[in-house]
Amino acid sequence: MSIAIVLLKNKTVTRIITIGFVLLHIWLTIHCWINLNKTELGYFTFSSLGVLLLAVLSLLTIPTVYHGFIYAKKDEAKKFNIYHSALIALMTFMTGAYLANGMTVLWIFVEATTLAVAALIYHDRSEMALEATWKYVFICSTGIAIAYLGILFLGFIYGRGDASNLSFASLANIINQANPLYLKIAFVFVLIGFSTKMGLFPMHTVTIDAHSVSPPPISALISTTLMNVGFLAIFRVYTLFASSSILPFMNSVLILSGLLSLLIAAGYMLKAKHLKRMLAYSSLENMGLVAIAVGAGGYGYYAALLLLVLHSLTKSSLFYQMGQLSRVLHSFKLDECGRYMKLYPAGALILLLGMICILAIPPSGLFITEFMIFKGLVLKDKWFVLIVAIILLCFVIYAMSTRFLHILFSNSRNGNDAIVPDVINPVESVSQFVLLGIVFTMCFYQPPFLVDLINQSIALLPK
Amino acid sequence: MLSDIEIFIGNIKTLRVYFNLPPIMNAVLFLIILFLTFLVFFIPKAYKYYYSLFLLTGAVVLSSVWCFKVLSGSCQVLDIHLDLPAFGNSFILTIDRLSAFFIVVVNITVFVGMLYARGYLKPYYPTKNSLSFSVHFLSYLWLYLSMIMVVMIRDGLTFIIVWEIMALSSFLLVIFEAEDRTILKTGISYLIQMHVGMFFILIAFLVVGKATGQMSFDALRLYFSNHSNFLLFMLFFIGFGIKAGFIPLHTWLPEAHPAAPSHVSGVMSGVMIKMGIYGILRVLISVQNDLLLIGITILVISLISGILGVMMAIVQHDLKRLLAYHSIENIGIIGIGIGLGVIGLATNNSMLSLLGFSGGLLHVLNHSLFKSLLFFNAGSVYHAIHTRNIEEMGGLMKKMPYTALLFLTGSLAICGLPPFNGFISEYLIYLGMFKSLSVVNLYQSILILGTIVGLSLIGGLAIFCFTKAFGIVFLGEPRSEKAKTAKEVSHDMIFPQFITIAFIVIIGLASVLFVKPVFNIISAEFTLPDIAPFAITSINNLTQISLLSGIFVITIVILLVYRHYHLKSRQVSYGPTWGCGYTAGTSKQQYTATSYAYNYNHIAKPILQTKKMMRDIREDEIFPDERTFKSSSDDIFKKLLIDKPVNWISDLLKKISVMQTGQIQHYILYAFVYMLLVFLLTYFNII
Amino acid sequence: MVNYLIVLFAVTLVYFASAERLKVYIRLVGLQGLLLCGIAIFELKEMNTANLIFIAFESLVFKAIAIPFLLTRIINRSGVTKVHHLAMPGFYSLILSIFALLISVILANSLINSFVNTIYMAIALFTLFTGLLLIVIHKLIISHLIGFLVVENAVFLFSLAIGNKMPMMINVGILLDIFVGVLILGFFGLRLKPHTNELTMLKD
Amino acid sequence: MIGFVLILIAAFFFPGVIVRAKSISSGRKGPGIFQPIKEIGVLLRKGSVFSNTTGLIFQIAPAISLASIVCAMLVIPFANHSALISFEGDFVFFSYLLASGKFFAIIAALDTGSSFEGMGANREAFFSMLVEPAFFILLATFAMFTGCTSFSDIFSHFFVTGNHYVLIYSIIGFYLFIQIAMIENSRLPVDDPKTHLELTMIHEVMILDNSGFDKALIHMGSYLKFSIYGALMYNVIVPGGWNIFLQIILFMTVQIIFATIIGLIESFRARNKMNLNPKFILTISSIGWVAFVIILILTDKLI
Repeated sequence: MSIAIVLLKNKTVTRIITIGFVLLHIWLTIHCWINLNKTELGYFTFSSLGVLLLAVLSLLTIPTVYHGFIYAKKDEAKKFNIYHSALIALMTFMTGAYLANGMTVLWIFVEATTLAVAALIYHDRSEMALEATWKYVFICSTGIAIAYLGILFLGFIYGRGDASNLSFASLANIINQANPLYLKIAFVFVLIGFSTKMGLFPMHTVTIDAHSVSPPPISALISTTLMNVGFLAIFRVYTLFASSSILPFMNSVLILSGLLSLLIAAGYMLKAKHLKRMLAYSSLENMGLVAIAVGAGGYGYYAALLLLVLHSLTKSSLFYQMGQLSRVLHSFKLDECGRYMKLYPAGALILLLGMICILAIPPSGLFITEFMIFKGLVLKDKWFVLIVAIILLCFVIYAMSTRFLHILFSNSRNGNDAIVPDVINPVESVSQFVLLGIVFTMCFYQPPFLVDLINQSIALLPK
Repeated sequence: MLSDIEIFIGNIKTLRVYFNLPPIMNAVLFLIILFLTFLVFFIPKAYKYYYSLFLLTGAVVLSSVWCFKVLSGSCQVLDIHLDLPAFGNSFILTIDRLSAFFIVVVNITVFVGMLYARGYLKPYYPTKNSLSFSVHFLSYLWLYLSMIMVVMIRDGLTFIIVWEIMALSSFLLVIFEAEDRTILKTGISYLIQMHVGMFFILIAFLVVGKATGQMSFDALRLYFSNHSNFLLFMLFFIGFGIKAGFIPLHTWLPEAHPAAPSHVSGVMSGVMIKMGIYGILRVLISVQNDLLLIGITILVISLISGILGVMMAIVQHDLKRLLAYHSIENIGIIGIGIGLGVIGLATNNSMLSLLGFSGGLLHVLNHSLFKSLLFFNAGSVYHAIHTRNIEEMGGLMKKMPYTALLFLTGSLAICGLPPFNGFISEYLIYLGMFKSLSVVNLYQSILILGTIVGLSLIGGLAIFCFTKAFGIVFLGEPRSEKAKTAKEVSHDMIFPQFITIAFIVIIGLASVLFVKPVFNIISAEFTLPDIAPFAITSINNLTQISLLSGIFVITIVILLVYRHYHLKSRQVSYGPTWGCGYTAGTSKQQYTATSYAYNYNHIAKPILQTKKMMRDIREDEIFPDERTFKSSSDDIFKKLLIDKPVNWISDLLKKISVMQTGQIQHYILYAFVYMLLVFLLTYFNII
Repeated sequence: MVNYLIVLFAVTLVYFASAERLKVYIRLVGLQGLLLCGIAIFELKEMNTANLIFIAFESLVFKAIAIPFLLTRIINRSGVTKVHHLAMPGFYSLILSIFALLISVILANSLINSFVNTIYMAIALFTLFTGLLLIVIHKLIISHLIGFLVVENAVFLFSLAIGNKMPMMINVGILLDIFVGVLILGFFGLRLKPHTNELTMLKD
Repeated sequence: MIGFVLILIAAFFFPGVIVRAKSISSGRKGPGIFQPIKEIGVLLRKGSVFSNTTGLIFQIAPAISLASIVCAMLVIPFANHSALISFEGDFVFFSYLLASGKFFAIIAALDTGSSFEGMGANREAFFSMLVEPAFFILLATFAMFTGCTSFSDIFSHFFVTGNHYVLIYSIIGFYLFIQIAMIENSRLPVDDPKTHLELTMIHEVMILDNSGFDKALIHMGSYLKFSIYGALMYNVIVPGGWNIFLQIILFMTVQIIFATIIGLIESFRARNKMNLNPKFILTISSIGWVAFVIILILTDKLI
């Protein structure tokens, strides 16, 4: 389908095809949902975790495509088509990654996403875009190579001809008689490798660079669903090894990288000058929280998945808003932004609500997850982690709220009084309101189907 | 006294028949109000105020009905289940007497504040857009709703959520004039400190949850019965104390109150910080051992807060800042009452407990009244002359007589002078201390005598401070052009305050009416043995006080009337103030706020670190040119507790951000280093 | 026979650390391709022929011919011949690579496994480390590329180690090869100015 | 009731006695005992002059402060005849009532907008703030000693406890009451009413602008205050339960002695330096603490 777009030179056709794809995708999601835990085409299983993230993806496809149309309106047909074909490809690959039931297949799809993302980051053909793309591709492929080594180590412990695609089901049986050192190495490699995608320390760097140039709707995808892909990969391996003796090791490694991510995020946010980069760092912070949550175990698992979902919704809506903000203020530099409250009230409201959401201040649904993480930590008596995390979170809140609120209310330092904002119809922001609305509701009430999905996905893990 | 209370209740029971809603109706009405609040975004700008006023009135009436039900004893505890089909988990609002009392306190002030807001917000309509008004009103409504929910919710998680909603909405209210960067900064630091407090409470609850398996105030009793009480209580105390503003946890308070619009700072300082007190009381109800230690801790901290609070207040030049510091002082007084109560519990001195707790609780009500009143008037002054600096005011009493009289009443009340309400609560605390002096042992008697001294000192300092505030602001000659051209504010800012005044005077003159329910609450919440005799005697004392205050007022009236006719018959002439022969005095020669506090600063300098900014006259200067003098005092606690560590850590964190060098090899290096780190940690069995 | 090849391979790696000229690097890359091809043929005898041929062909075409060719073009375009801008003198890089060798041997020794030939393991780890080292201690983009190619070879070697057990692995590895060869070299290698070393517009 | 009347009577001659004592000790004949009262009469007959700066506060303040003092008299007992109105903790009310009177006096002074009177107001507020604790400590020790918390009960139980060391204690109480009275009425050594320079005055400078009726009220107030403290002292040193006439005579003698003491002090010692006053007042509070320790011994809490 995406190839078709590249071939066709017509914009409207592209639009139609894209919308068709969205509908298809939604249908696929529903299909997967209906026959949960079935295997199709040999390589795909509709596991509950995959379906959960898939649902998030297809929820986000609609606004992404919508804002994509608005964003790429002025581009000429070729660019427009490349953009959309890459977008569709990206979504397809991510879907594949979600549903893959074998390590290898998953890996292939992850690698493929890199290609698609590269095409999308490079959308505006500037020097910076080139640099960002180069870095992204290079680091990602290195990371992926490392991850591949991790998978190979899995292969070593496995080492039999049959079921050579390392499907999780077949691996699960033989984990116990494996040499723990292998498992440890495999896990560390996989963690480092996929941290490029998940945007977790140590390989978080490129995602952030990618954010500062990529089109807002794409950033929305990169920092939400793509990160989910990375998390999924790591989490699959984690679930696989959880039954073995190295569970504590994995937990501490995850907590380590989570804390480091928090630290780095807090450090950068205190100095961030570029709005989208700051949001990227907040993704880093949230992923750090996810890692800590998984490391905490117990309540943490549930919290991690819920956090993942809610963070996807919030962050994506914020990034869509960034798109509109750039149309109003013509800049992402914090010094050049200001008085947004006056220039585009609806957007300002989005920023305000989004800030409250992403900072996990009640009544944001993220607060519930944060709360459960702390609960998990307390139950495991990980006081040190708890305190450090809390302190860092306070600094994150300080940094982020300061910047956001200055954009909303006070005049910009460099004075953006001259600019003429193009008028945006508040209707364009409705989707963001809806997403944030969902997040706020989650604080008081999580729908049963969601709870079921999450519980099923963490059913294998030790309580 | 029980019989009296029976009668008292009897009177109310007759009223009760009017408000008999079926329980489900309560929930439904409440929820309807909750959801209607969000519609404020779609109301046209001009009507937003009336819409939210309408909603607020509805909520106030509803909650007052509940309080009536509980306080009138028709039902000990009122449970309201807010379970919706949509919401799986049902919130339960539990109203016992304590909650009911606090709801009453909240209702009065918030309602008056809303009425006052109409006049106060008028000038902002042209400049601000509709959204900011929607946000403002929505936050105001939610501040109110969250406050009454805070006192009604027992479940830990839900409590924390509404607790934080309260902080959030008040934050949004504070930054109403956020175009001003300083106000925005203040608001943010306020938000952060509230968040820190929330974390303390959260951890405390988690500890309880870990030990008992359920996180709620009801589980506390279970926890306290078999764990050390002091540590957990201190966790709660810090969490709630940040909200209440005990020194040294007060640092947000003198910043946030001046920044906020006056009706908001009135509500915040009047009732919102009392939520901290509520929390402490709610925890104290279930504390079982370590009582003496806890009581002494509270007492000492409160004494420090009281004395330092008013000491810092005296040297402030910003009117609202001054009032903010006075809130700290009054929180101190409340804390003294509570601390004494706890000590009473510890030593089975139920009389001390009764008087201490009731004094504290009644002072909560009183302070909410006069402090909001004072803040409203400070707002009116700000409206009239657009500055908060006392040194630029003066002579305003002639320009704005109503405001001046209201402010005067507030000042008298806050100084705890009869015949106003402040005296009653302080009297109860004094009485408790004096009565127990002869029965307690050596150490406690020393402690109590120290408290008496501290309390009397606080009283004296308060008088010092408010003679200064009132005298410099409203009396004498205008000290600036702004003050010369001041006008009285519009009536819709004046009249609402008379509701508050009415309460102040009634509590002052007919204190029994209010003290009895308070006694009721205390004896019901903290099961105190055989307190009936003490209660009765205290009630009699209060009647005597009312009598004497009545005589006082009457004497004044008689004297004034007599004076009036006396002066009629004599000839009365007017002239300039006696200037010791020097007749060409200007308004600059008056006593200023600084000079008024001069000799006080002399002895208070070591604590307050007042800084003077001036140039001395050199010898070779024959004709000295113009000189300026400026003095300021900064909050030592803020410097030590907030600024220094925060700057330190944030500098540390900023150093990290060199990592994003933009060079690929470094990025790969991180992976290397991380691998190495993990390897080493594993090798040395750290993880 | 296989072991000789592998040892030879290791030698090339050490040479990498000491070499200064890009031409040498490229030759080394090509040589490694050849070696890998040989190793593959000898190692995977008992695999079905088609797959074997495919793998051999792949490693020959891509690793030994296509990639060096592309690299040469890049160098000719940009006209850089020497690997200046070392982050540290070559001497140290040599020492580091020796260390890497030792570490990988020790590690491999502790990872003895019935399915895997330990020498494979050791050399593969060594290759991996060398590749990463190349990336870390060089500033030039082109050197980063070469470092990455070495990592590629490491992966390939690894997959060969268990190749006859699960050919799927090798194919996937090859997929990576193609992906990198085509995308990174063909697209960016030609588009970026590879002699530049300050791609540092994006940083905080 | 009887206490109330006696205090009123005492107030009539109290200031006269002071003046007389001073003049005799300085070798003059001096005016009659009732001269000050006559002056008040004169003031009452006169008209009033008001400053243009002043407003409502200035007009009502004197009346309020006098009213506060009069009401304060109501709780003062006489020996074991309890006061008109007596309840637990009435001395708290007593001191706060006086304080509210003082509050108005101070803001009235500030109302004139004169620098002198501002100064006086400031000093008045400052010193009375400092003296507040001393009074409370003293009363607290009384309460500890007798176990009662109202003037009437305290003084009726004061000597009942057969402990003979109580005399030491009553002397200390007497001394403290004198000092407190001095400060409250701003006499020497804290303040010199007869000083000629506004800069060194405290109380006098506050009322520079008052005239006629208001001034009369203020004077009455201060005279009443004197006799109130006199009554307190009497209660401290003279046991109740003696013959009533004897008591009345003793009461008057105590008042006269008090007045003479004031007169003598004022004629034989100089005023403190203004910035030494705080220290001086704090010494009184510390003596109060000494009294507290003595009580601890008397009540066998401190063995």
